[in-house]
Amino acid sequence: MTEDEPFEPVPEKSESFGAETPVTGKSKMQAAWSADDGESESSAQVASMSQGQIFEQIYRPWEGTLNPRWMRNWAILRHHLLGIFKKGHRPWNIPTRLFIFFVVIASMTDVAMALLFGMIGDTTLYDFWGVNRDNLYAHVMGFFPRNILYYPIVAALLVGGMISEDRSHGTSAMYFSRPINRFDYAAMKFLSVGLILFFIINGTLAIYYFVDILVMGKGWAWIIDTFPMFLATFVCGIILSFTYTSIGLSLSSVSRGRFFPAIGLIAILMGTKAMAAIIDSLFDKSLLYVISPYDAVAHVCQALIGTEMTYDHPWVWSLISVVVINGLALYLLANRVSSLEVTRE
Amino acid sequence: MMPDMTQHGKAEVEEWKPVSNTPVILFDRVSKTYGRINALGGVSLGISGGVTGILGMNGAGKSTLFKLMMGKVKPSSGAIRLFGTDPWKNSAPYSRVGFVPEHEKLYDWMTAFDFITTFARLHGMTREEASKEATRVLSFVSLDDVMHKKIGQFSKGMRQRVKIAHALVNDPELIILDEPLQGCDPLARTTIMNVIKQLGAMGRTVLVSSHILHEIERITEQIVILHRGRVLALGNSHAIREMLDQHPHKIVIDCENPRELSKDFVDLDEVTGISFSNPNKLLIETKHLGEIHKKLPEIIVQSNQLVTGIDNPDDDLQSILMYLTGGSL
Amino acid sequence: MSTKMDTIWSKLDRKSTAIAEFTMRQYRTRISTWVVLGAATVAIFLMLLFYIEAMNTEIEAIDNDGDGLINEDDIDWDNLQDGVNYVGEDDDGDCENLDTTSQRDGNNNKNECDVLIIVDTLNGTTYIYPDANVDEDPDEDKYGKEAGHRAFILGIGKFGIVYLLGIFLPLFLATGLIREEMSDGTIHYMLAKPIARGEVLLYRMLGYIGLTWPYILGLCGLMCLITGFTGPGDGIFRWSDIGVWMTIAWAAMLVSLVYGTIFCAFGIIWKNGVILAILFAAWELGMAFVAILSGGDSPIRYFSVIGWGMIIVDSGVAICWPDNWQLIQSGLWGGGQGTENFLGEPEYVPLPGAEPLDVFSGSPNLGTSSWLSLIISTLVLVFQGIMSWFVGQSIFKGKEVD
Amino acid sequence: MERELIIQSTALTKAYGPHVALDSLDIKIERGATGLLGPNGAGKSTFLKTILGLIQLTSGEGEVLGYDIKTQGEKIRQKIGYMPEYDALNPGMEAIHQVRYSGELIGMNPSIALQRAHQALEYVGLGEQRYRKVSTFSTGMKQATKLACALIHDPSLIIADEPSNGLDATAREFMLNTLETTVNMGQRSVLMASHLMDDVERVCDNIVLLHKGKLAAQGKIEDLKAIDREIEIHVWGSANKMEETLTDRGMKVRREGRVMRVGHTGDETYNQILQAAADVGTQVRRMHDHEASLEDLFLVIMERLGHEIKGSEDLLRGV
Repeated sequence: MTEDEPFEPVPEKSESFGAETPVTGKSKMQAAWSADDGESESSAQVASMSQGQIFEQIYRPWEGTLNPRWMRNWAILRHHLLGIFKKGHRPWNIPTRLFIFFVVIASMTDVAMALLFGMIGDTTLYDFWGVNRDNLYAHVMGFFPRNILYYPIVAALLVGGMISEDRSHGTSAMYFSRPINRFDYAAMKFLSVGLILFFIINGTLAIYYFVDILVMGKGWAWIIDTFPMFLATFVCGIILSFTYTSIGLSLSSVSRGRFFPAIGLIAILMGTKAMAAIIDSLFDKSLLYVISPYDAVAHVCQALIGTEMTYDHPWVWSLISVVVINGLALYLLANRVSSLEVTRE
Repeated sequence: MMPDMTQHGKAEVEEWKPVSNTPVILFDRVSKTYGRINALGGVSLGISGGVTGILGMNGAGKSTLFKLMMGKVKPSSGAIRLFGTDPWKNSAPYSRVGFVPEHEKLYDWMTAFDFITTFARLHGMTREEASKEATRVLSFVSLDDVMHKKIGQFSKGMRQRVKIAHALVNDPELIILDEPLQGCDPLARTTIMNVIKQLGAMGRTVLVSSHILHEIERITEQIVILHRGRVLALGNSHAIREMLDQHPHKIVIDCENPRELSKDFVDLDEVTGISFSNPNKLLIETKHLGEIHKKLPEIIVQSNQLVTGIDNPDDDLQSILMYLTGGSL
Repeated sequence: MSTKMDTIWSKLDRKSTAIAEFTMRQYRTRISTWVVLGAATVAIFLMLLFYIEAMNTEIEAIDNDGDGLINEDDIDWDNLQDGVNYVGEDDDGDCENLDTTSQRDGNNNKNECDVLIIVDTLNGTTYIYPDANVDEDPDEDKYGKEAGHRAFILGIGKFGIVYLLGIFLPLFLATGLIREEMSDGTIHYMLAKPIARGEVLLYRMLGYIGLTWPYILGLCGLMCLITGFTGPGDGIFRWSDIGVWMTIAWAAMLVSLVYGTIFCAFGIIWKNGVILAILFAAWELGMAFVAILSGGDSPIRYFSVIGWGMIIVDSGVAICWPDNWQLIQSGLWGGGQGTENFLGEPEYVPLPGAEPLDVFSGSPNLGTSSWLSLIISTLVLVFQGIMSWFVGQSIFKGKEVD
Repeated sequence: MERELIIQSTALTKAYGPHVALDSLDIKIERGATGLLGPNGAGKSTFLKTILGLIQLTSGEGEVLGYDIKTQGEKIRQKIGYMPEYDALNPGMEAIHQVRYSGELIGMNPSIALQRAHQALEYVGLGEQRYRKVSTFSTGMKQATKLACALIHDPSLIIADEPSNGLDATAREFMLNTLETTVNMGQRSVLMASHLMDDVERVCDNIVLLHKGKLAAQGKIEDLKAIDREIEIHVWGSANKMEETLTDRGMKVRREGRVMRVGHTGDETYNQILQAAADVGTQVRRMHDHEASLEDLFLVIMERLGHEIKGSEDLLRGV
């Protein structure tokens, strides 16, 4: 026992207080001392606690008009989109932001290559990288690495906590106790993920196309020639973002964790693709590709852009498949969002 | 008196024996820091027997204290002993411990009975023993009529009782309850308080933490006060109050004629001050509350005055906490 | 009953089965478990449909030698005996009818009207030298069905079951075994009991195995039955496939156990352990491709889990289908018709099914007998599992749980 | 203050399948502070969701702030500040932005919302900590942030679900003070659900007590309290003997530990008690008229309804 005890050890038995306290167990309190040997830096503990603040608490009323529905929705959208760049909005985690940055850079390799070889004037290599039908298709729908390493992973990271985190943090209460209906909520969440994907895919596509025009000094004839292709590819980018978003968000709405939707999305995209590829290589039948969201979209895009078809079945089947997959996902999403609890689950 | 602090309990569960002649819980100069935050700084205490309330504000170190006891976190320095054994990386002492965590989460998909039997088997019971014990503890917390219902259907109070029951299944000597009353309605609260008191009466060592001081007052008078990671006081709350000599005790007596009544007190040595805060109140200040109170009924009866109230306005946990923490309440 | 047995069983029955049973019931109550298992089953059976259709479709016969007759001289790859590398039988007798001995023994191996197969041990290439007009017009349907059947089993077995199932089941089911309890706060109930954390991890894994192993066994058993009855062959059931399916199931079970333990440990280490798990899965995907496509030649696969799983399957194939490599080679040779490439080497037109079978087959290549490599790779996987449990439990032990 | 009704409902019923969560409630809530009480699972949260216009009623009608709860849910939610019971904050966001965003969700302009967020956080006592992340907050600060989120648009009615849950004495005191200030100074109404009767008693004038989806009591707290006079004493030493002595002298004694309640039969009771204490030699540390607290009231009402809640079976949600 040290010298600077703040109080005396309590006697072993509290007999002095004869009253039969509710506690009738053998009340023994031993070894009651504050064992500061005087060496530890006791100063470290003093400053932190906020003492009861002395300030005048004044209720300030606010008389203002509230904006209509579309402004509220804009606020949700802004909250999610700006969170990628700025503090004070939805805090996307660092790995997600870094990966988005990486993907934006990495998906512009074709821009860099086209520029490089265009500048050097190496026509063979420029033809290999420059804007043409196949390269436009490849910018959006190329499987390796874009649709295995870039876009699906971005979609998985974005979609992971989108709705499920609202469920686990209880922030869904913040939306639904305010004048925001479930449709708006789901639609804005959808739009935010879709837009981020759209900006990554179609943004870089547009850069690719227009940089080629500007730097290479392409003429009107070339532009008239290629612009329909570019538009078709642009539409393909939208279909791709839409499909990934709808599958991912529906997974996010059924789960409470952040990881099930992410793994689920990757599993669906890669698993169906792998299955179809096994069947294709074994029996030379491409039909199973209709269940793979990536391949269904790719097939439709091949038809739209007009590149060589790599699938044997008619592309309309893939179109139907794209519609069905999106329909199912959106149905699941709508169904789950309408049954979201107001409080934390 | 002090147990052997060099002992590192590495023994198997079956071979593990509590060290005799030590307090059930012993903290020796335990500190715990999280990064730069000092959660506990040099806490020493020993507790055996009875119900003990752990008090302190949010962030005072209560939950860190419990986590250290339950081997969830490692002390930055110092030694912790449960029945004389270090609980970090050694779960052997928990065969004699029942722990009720603060978390509300329970396995909603299980029935109360299944939940308790499953966790009873982790104490090394066979299926038969486990189901026998489960039935016993569930009736102890009076949930025997619903024990085959899913926990997900239970209300908060019932869930708390399930948690308490699960902690009691091994007939523990030490029961630790972290905020057992939080979120319960008054009915459930009364039931749980009675259960806790009963456990104390059975001679178990029970630790209870709560934010609500008067709840603790209703359960026990044996308290530990933590503040900013330090033990400020420990023992019987009234005894602690008595030790706080620098704050004279106040006795307020409601009567018709306080000035008249005060004359009987002026002569007493123990009285350090008398004042009249209000025409019908007599305020006596003293450093020896017990002495005054011993004489008080006699004096009043002899004075023939109608006294309608006696109060020690600062002999409660709220005041103790306030005095000890330097008025930050 | 000896009391010793009694105590061992009842001791186990207390803690281990309590947690394992609890874990399995927890799985049972989660919808996600059923979604994952259901989706996997549906996917496998969807692929099975394509297989059944292929098995019931006649492969069009081609007149490979252009003599107007079809399939008149089939490949006799099933004549292979161990150590004998000449096979082939002149079914239509057009070799026997040749006049001179030198014509009848074009490959100069002193055997008339046979096929000489030489394996170059340096680069593993197989050369096929037939005597004239031997096995020159094989039966495409017979060959294609057999090869297609084997390729399906290996393709679905190696990639579908051992890799995809083996990695996605643990990804969904094992990553959260401890982590989810930690983030829910329910781990406090388990850790406040007189049980070591390493044991908790072990028994949780036991519960995980209790769910996944029967599932894998059931799935493989069902597949074995269906393909065994549907597949080509003279008998009513293809008995030799059973061994291959057994090794596929065994590999998938071991692989999912090792992945499960690793992912569970990732979950303990970091709250975003899934990211580590996905990175690891990507590495394993690469290794799966290396192991499958290199046919068992690449030593880098030893630094993976899936590589050893593939060795188990390859050993099983080597044991149960000893004629498999010859089936591939003769199919790739396809009767010897084809053109010469610019190096002067013949490029044969392969028979249907030969190429996929070639892709999905491999050899254990451990330099030992097939049985020994089966045992070695099993031991390696078990060792990997034990090591990851050990690492996981020592991290778990020192983990501060909030 | 005029007796203006902010919430009224007639025969409000909500059933989930066969389970009736709210059973024809006729509730009238006046301006000011009202406590919403009831045992766990009595239907409080369902009632709150109903008045937020979030769930479809099975039958009955209701009005909140003059808007119909069936059709004008969106209008109602613009006028209400809701403070949920559980965590409802994104731990990765700074308090100020969290509050600002909650204002934007109501429909405030971003710049105005930011300005109001500063005010609201100042008001709930988080002026200093407003740029800190929510994840670093203590329970009390989180509760205060939630309150700031609810107050940002200056709602006419604040619904606080368990506002003092998990708070220590300081934070609780502050929270209750803030709610009181909001009612008294800001002239706003507060509907507060809580299990801590002391808190309700401090802040609220009126209560609504639900039990198993039915209205068990509503009205002013004072009117509802039964007046059954008892003298409460805290004794110190020889409690058993004291109890015996008091009983022997013909007094009604209820005892729990060192606390006893003695039936009040007249002013002489005080002296009788003290006389007994003097005779026994026990110390009477406290003696005062026992005023029934809201908690007693709650327990009494529950006891009256108690024929139905003997077993825990009846307390089960659902079923």
